Amino acid sequence: MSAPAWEEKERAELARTWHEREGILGRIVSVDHKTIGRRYIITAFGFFFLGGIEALLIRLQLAVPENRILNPDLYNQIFTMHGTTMMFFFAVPVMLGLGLYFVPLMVGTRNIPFPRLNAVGYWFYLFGGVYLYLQFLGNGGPDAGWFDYVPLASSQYSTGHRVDAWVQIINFTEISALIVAASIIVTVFKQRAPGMSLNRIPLFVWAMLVSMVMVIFAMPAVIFTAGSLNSDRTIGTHLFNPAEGGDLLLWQHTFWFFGHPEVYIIFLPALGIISSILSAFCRREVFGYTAMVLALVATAFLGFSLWVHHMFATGLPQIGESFFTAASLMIAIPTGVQMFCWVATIWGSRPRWEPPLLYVVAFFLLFLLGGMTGVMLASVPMDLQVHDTFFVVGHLHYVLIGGALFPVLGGLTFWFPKMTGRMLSRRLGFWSLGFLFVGFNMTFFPMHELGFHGMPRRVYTYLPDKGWNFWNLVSSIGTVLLAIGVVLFLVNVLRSLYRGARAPQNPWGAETLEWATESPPPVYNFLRLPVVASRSPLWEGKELPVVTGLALDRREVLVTGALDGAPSHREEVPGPSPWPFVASITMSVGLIGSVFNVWWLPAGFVVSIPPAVAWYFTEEKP
Amino acid sequence: MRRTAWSAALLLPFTACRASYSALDTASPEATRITNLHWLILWVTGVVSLAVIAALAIALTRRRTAETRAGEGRRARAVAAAAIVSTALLLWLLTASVLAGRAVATPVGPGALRIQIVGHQWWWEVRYPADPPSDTVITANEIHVPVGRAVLLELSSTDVIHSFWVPNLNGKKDLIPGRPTRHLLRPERTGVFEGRCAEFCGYQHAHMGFVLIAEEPDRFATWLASERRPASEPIDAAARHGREVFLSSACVSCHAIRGIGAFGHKAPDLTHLASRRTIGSAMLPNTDGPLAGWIVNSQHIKPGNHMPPNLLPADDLLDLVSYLRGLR
Amino acid sequence: MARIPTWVPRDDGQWLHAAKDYASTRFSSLDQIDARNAANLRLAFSFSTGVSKGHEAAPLVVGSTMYIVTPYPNYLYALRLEKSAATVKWTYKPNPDPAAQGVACCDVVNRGAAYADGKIVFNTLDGQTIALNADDGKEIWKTRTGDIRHGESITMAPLVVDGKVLVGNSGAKFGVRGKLTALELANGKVAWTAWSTGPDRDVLLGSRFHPFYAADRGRDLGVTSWPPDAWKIGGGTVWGWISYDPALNLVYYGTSAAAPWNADQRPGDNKWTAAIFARDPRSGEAIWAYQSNPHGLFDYGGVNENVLVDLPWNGAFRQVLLHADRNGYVYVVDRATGEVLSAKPFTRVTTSTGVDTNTGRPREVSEKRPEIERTVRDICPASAGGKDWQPSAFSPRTGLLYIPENNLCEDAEALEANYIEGTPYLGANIKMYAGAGGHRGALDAWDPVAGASVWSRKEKFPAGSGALVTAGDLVFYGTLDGWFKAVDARSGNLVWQFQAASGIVGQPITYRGPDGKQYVAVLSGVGGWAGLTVSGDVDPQDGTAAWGFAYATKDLPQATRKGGMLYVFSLP
Amino acid sequence: MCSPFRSLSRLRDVLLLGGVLLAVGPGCQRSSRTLLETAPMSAKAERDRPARNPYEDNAYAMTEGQRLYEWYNCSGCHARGGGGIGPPLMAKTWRYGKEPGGIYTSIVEGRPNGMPSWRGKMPEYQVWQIVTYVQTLDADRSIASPPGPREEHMQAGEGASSR
Repeated sequence: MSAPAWEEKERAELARTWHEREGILGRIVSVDHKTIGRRYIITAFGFFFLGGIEALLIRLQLAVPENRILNPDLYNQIFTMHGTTMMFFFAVPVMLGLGLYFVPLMVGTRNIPFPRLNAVGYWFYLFGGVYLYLQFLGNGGPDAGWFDYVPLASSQYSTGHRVDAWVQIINFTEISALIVAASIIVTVFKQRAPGMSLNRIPLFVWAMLVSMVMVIFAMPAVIFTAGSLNSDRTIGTHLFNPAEGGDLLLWQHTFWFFGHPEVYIIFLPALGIISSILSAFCRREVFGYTAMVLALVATAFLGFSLWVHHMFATGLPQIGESFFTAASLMIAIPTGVQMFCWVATIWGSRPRWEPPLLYVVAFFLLFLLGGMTGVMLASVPMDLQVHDTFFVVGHLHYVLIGGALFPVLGGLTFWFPKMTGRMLSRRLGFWSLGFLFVGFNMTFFPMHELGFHGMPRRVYTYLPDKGWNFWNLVSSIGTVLLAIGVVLFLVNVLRSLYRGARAPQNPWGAETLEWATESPPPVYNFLRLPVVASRSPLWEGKELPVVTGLALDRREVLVTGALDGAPSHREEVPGPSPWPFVASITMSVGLIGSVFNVWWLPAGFVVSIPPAVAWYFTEEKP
Repeated sequence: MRRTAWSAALLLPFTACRASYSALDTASPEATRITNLHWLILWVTGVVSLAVIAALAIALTRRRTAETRAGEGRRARAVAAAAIVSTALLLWLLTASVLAGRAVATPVGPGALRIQIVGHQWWWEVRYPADPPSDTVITANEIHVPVGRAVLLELSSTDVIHSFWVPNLNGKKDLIPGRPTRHLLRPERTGVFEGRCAEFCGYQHAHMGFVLIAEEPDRFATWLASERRPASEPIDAAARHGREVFLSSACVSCHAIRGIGAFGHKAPDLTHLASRRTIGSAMLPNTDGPLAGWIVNSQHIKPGNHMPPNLLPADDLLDLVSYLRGLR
Repeated sequence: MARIPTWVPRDDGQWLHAAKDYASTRFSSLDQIDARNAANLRLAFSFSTGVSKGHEAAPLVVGSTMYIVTPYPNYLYALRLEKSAATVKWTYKPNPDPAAQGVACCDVVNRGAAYADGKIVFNTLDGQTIALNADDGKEIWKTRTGDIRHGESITMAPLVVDGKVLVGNSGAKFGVRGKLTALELANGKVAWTAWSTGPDRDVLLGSRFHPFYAADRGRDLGVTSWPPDAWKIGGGTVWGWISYDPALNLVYYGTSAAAPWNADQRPGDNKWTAAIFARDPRSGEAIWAYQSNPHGLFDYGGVNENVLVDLPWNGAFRQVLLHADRNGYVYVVDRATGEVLSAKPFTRVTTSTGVDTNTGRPREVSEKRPEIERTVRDICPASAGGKDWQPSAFSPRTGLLYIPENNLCEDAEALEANYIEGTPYLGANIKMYAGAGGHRGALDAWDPVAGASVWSRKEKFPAGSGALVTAGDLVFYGTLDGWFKAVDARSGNLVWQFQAASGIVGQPITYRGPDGKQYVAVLSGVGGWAGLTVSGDVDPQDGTAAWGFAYATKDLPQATRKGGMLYVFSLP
Repeated sequence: MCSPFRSLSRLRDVLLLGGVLLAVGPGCQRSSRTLLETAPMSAKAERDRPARNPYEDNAYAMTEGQRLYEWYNCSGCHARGGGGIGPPLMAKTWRYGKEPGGIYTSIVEGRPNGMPSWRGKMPEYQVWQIVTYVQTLDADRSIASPPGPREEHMQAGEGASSR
């Protein structure tokens, strides 16, 4: 049935006001949170594939003892690039992308508050990754590990600009993370749909909010740490030079103060995704909403209190280390509460066996085993036996792939219809999950055994008589299966883009607001902003009440109160503009140039001021 | 013990292979204490995980029940109970871990044997300090310790961070430049244990191993006495010529052999090379072939290490090898 | 008040060896020039040596001939003193091996010759000792005692005692094992060799050896106080001054610091480096030895001169030796038994809080220990010492010891030293700078009885030359920037000064000329360790160049230039 | 119907942009390093040795050269370029000239006034690495060359050239 006339007119006018231009120029100037969110996800998966190839090369080299495919210099670059790519260029950005895309939709608003700043954030992330890989292709990739312990990473033992590249990309990725964090936090607090009080915010939005608050506190720590190494390496300060009063453990403390919160920044959004999937596929609100939210906040707080468990072997005082054992064990409690609440949610419900739910079940199995090894690593004496061995490699992949990649793939399968208007194939979904699960366990479970047998981390080869041959071969074969699983997922995505079934507004019958608009959502998200009366607006059964009165000829968003979501005033949001792109180009050139000559940094900064001013003041005429 | 047998059976599939060089094949009270802690944590967390998985499986397969307030209350109590139980278990594991930690920490007994270990990029310098200093023993990549006596290791590094680890004896401890650390070993049975560098330290981190030999106190004493003697005299003309080759080529710039005027300090001390089991920091057996191959081109075997290739004429090489093999 | 030993012969107006007399007093009883008329001193004649390195030698005057030895290539000139200008009687050119310049740690210097029994004996840089006929300069014998292949050179002035020529060696910074060799004056054959490290038979410690302190007693301490074999490259070279007491028939000399500088590489006392030895010149047997800096941390060697005096101590005159050591203390040691009577600091010392006279060991300050990966700051006195080799002078008329002092401190960081034969074996990173007060040198008048300084003249640059004191109550000394000064021995007031063409690091002497007038002579030509920024063209941008001295004397190139000139002054 | 690549033209644009960025790859010789070094120096090799330094301006050779400069005790005589027993290496003019072949000969042959000969004691590639490091000690040390190891701090002081 044709929509009523007024609706057609309003849609046309809104489309014209929030218009996004076509072509390369359109892409450059776009400020729509969905476009930037989608870009983050696609670029992140691009880097994920590059990281995957590096992982395959590593396993190929370690498949058999005394393998001569990669020499140590190349191997060191590859494993450092694998770690850096996965941590800084895939794990965090994919969560940022999901957050940018779905938080505005789930809280019922038209766009994020700082759209142009967000555009800059993405370009920084992209240019950082491109620069790192260009230097890697020029045999200049960083080669001192993804956490670059000093003095190996100092200019005396890591010569040339290899580690400088790593130091610079920290600035790029962490600035982009901070920008997205600022946008999401303000969106959640100030632009929620009317009626959406604090206890009606979807759990995924809570997870993103808490994760982004962690970003605000953690990222500056690593920017300081990388900046200090940068000044040590280029202008000759002595922050990490014990001879001149510097301290080597300063690096480990400040890096891991960021390092461990970083993995919780990656893990919390995954918890949010699982809550969304479970509530949708069990057709039931997640049990213990308050407990879940408090658990998220508790995980965030405790996340900052346990970084020293990476440093148990450095000879710190025994008493101090046991405090961090206690903190590391305590953080298992909030996550435990969340898992118990999820089981309680499923208990008595009739779950629908769809791929997203299977991803969640896989998460349960893998994360439980990851938690077990995590508890082992938390205890000081136990950690002294298995620290820096393949046991740790096994643990970190169980909690990162199990704890973050599986939920993200589940989330993508769950939200693919909303993002593209197409359904992913169920059969291919099961096949890819099967390969992923079997391949993953075959690759990473033997690593615990290798760890107990003394195989250290980051070795480019090993001698045949150590008893490691069999499990390394098994692990390498497992990687192939894992790769097949990933390729199947990619094939599923690409095939569904053109030949997937059309997706209705709410294919899974889920309850949150992103399902209250078309798939894919129009540029302005909602014709009229919805009004919320409960935690599951779409399960109310009746038509969603809407807000009227927002201007159609200006880009407006409704600003509501932080606690109860009562509407307070209308705010005009800046439109697309080329200047953020220009500013990011000049600033990136300045930062990258500073690797080769320090004076590029001030030059790049000064040249960025005009575009920054222009970005702030110019207004794009629709 | 009963528990170890049980859990061994449970985990048989992957502990089947040879356990000579493993943290689970313990040879010291510390390693045993840590392994027991491991089994405790494995059991406690294993049971919790299986319980959660079982609950999940039941939840997924049970038939749907109506939404009732009583059901809601039951589930709230179940979640609260699970949370409390898991907190209690974690507290138990915390106390077990702290107690084990205190047991394993380094008590400085007066009678401990002091060994100084200096980490270099990709080999281990080992010194047995003595009073008077002329009795100091300097060797490399091989550590002899008496059984039944505490051994206190004083660790330091001259370049990057390394980490000293003998899985069968105790946990690992970092060697940090400018920040000396201490480590304790208490071998309770004789044997040859392999050790390894466990902190990424550059090109040859993979081949920075060492051998630790725990032996009876009297055999240890005879080894120490033999290590104190200067290099043994070459027995035949070839060995004598080998010594000349050593003194005239690049070897003497880095290596030391006590007694013949080679005092290099940047590479392992070769005075008693032949008494060591391995060369190339526990990478190659200490026999003629590997030693010759190592001298001619160590870069092919350990690319990136600091020993340059030496293009020696064939007879010089053979004589040099025969001289070095004579350094008992 | 302290007095010169009775066996010192009456001054005959000549200058037969560097220290003037066996007691090394550098005191002359000529008094024609005194505080009143010194202002009229004027240049009598000068002579250019044709060499532009550090001229550390003391000219000798035998009868009416003056003999001077130049730095490498070690020319020896015999000058006829009859007429107003000096004319060359003969010249001897030893042509030492040019490669020796690569093993001379602190400039290619030579500290002078010695005259005995009609022969002039001197050493060359490449380790040869040569005896010439004093009249015609013909070579009588030549003996090589040092081998430059393992870094050994000779820079010291020999001393002839009882028919034996005592010669040491230099190169502790190259890991050279120190020794004192005695050659027969007649034919140059080696009579005996006393090593500074090693087993007792090498160090000639026999039954007559009775060291005063317990720590110095024991068998083969020269081996057991070192890590295995480290004594073979342990330093303790002998390149300083030798004194002789004919009454006790004992020869006194010091050994330099241990090698390498990084003390962590040589645990133990490192016997007998940085020690004072008393030996019987006939057989070389040691009678006593005292180690002033056991397990030395800052290259404080013990080679400085031992001035033999009789000192009133607790009411009676004790036969002592005064030794202004590089660690900043003036030691008063009983020269018969080796007991340390007193050790008072003559400059600011931060590395120790005093010397414990019960054990003879300095009480070390642990924070000042240089370590690998830790830079230690404000180490005073610097490695060059409160006083380096520049000899002090003692005047029986004032009873004061006139000490040319360095006022330098340093930052130091230990490194892992690697030994390669013929190359420096250091293991340290040093940067020296001016000590408290900003002046880098001084001339101290030290009262050995009271153990305190009576007066002190501050100098801009570190100590340049040795000191000379005369019966006219005048102290002559030269500075690094070329001033040759005479000050009143009692008050320290400047009486006369002369600007030489180049910095003065030589040793001033005075003699009675053929015309009966008193002449004062000194060699100028900047160099030595302190003068390397000029004589070695060292670039002060690198603060650690010349082992830290480049930073301390980075303004010397503006103050003076290279040169090589003999200046002789007299009253008009 | 909408997909991230609305039209084939959009796909072409993205690939074009990517291609441009890839072409700019630094690929500078600066970071290349060969681990399996050439055979050590033999008598014959020294006559036809390349006058040009095979490691010209290579960062790895510079740092290796610096380590060898310390290990072979060059710093004992030349300090960190300031000199002492040996002439200063930071000086504008050198007695035997500054071109790499000359420095190579000084190290291998030695010089009469005290520079020892390292023939047979040091493999050829290590000599070239030391030559590369020595060339960075030039008076106007450009900022591009790595600031060098920790002991650089000992030169800090009014006289030291700004780094």
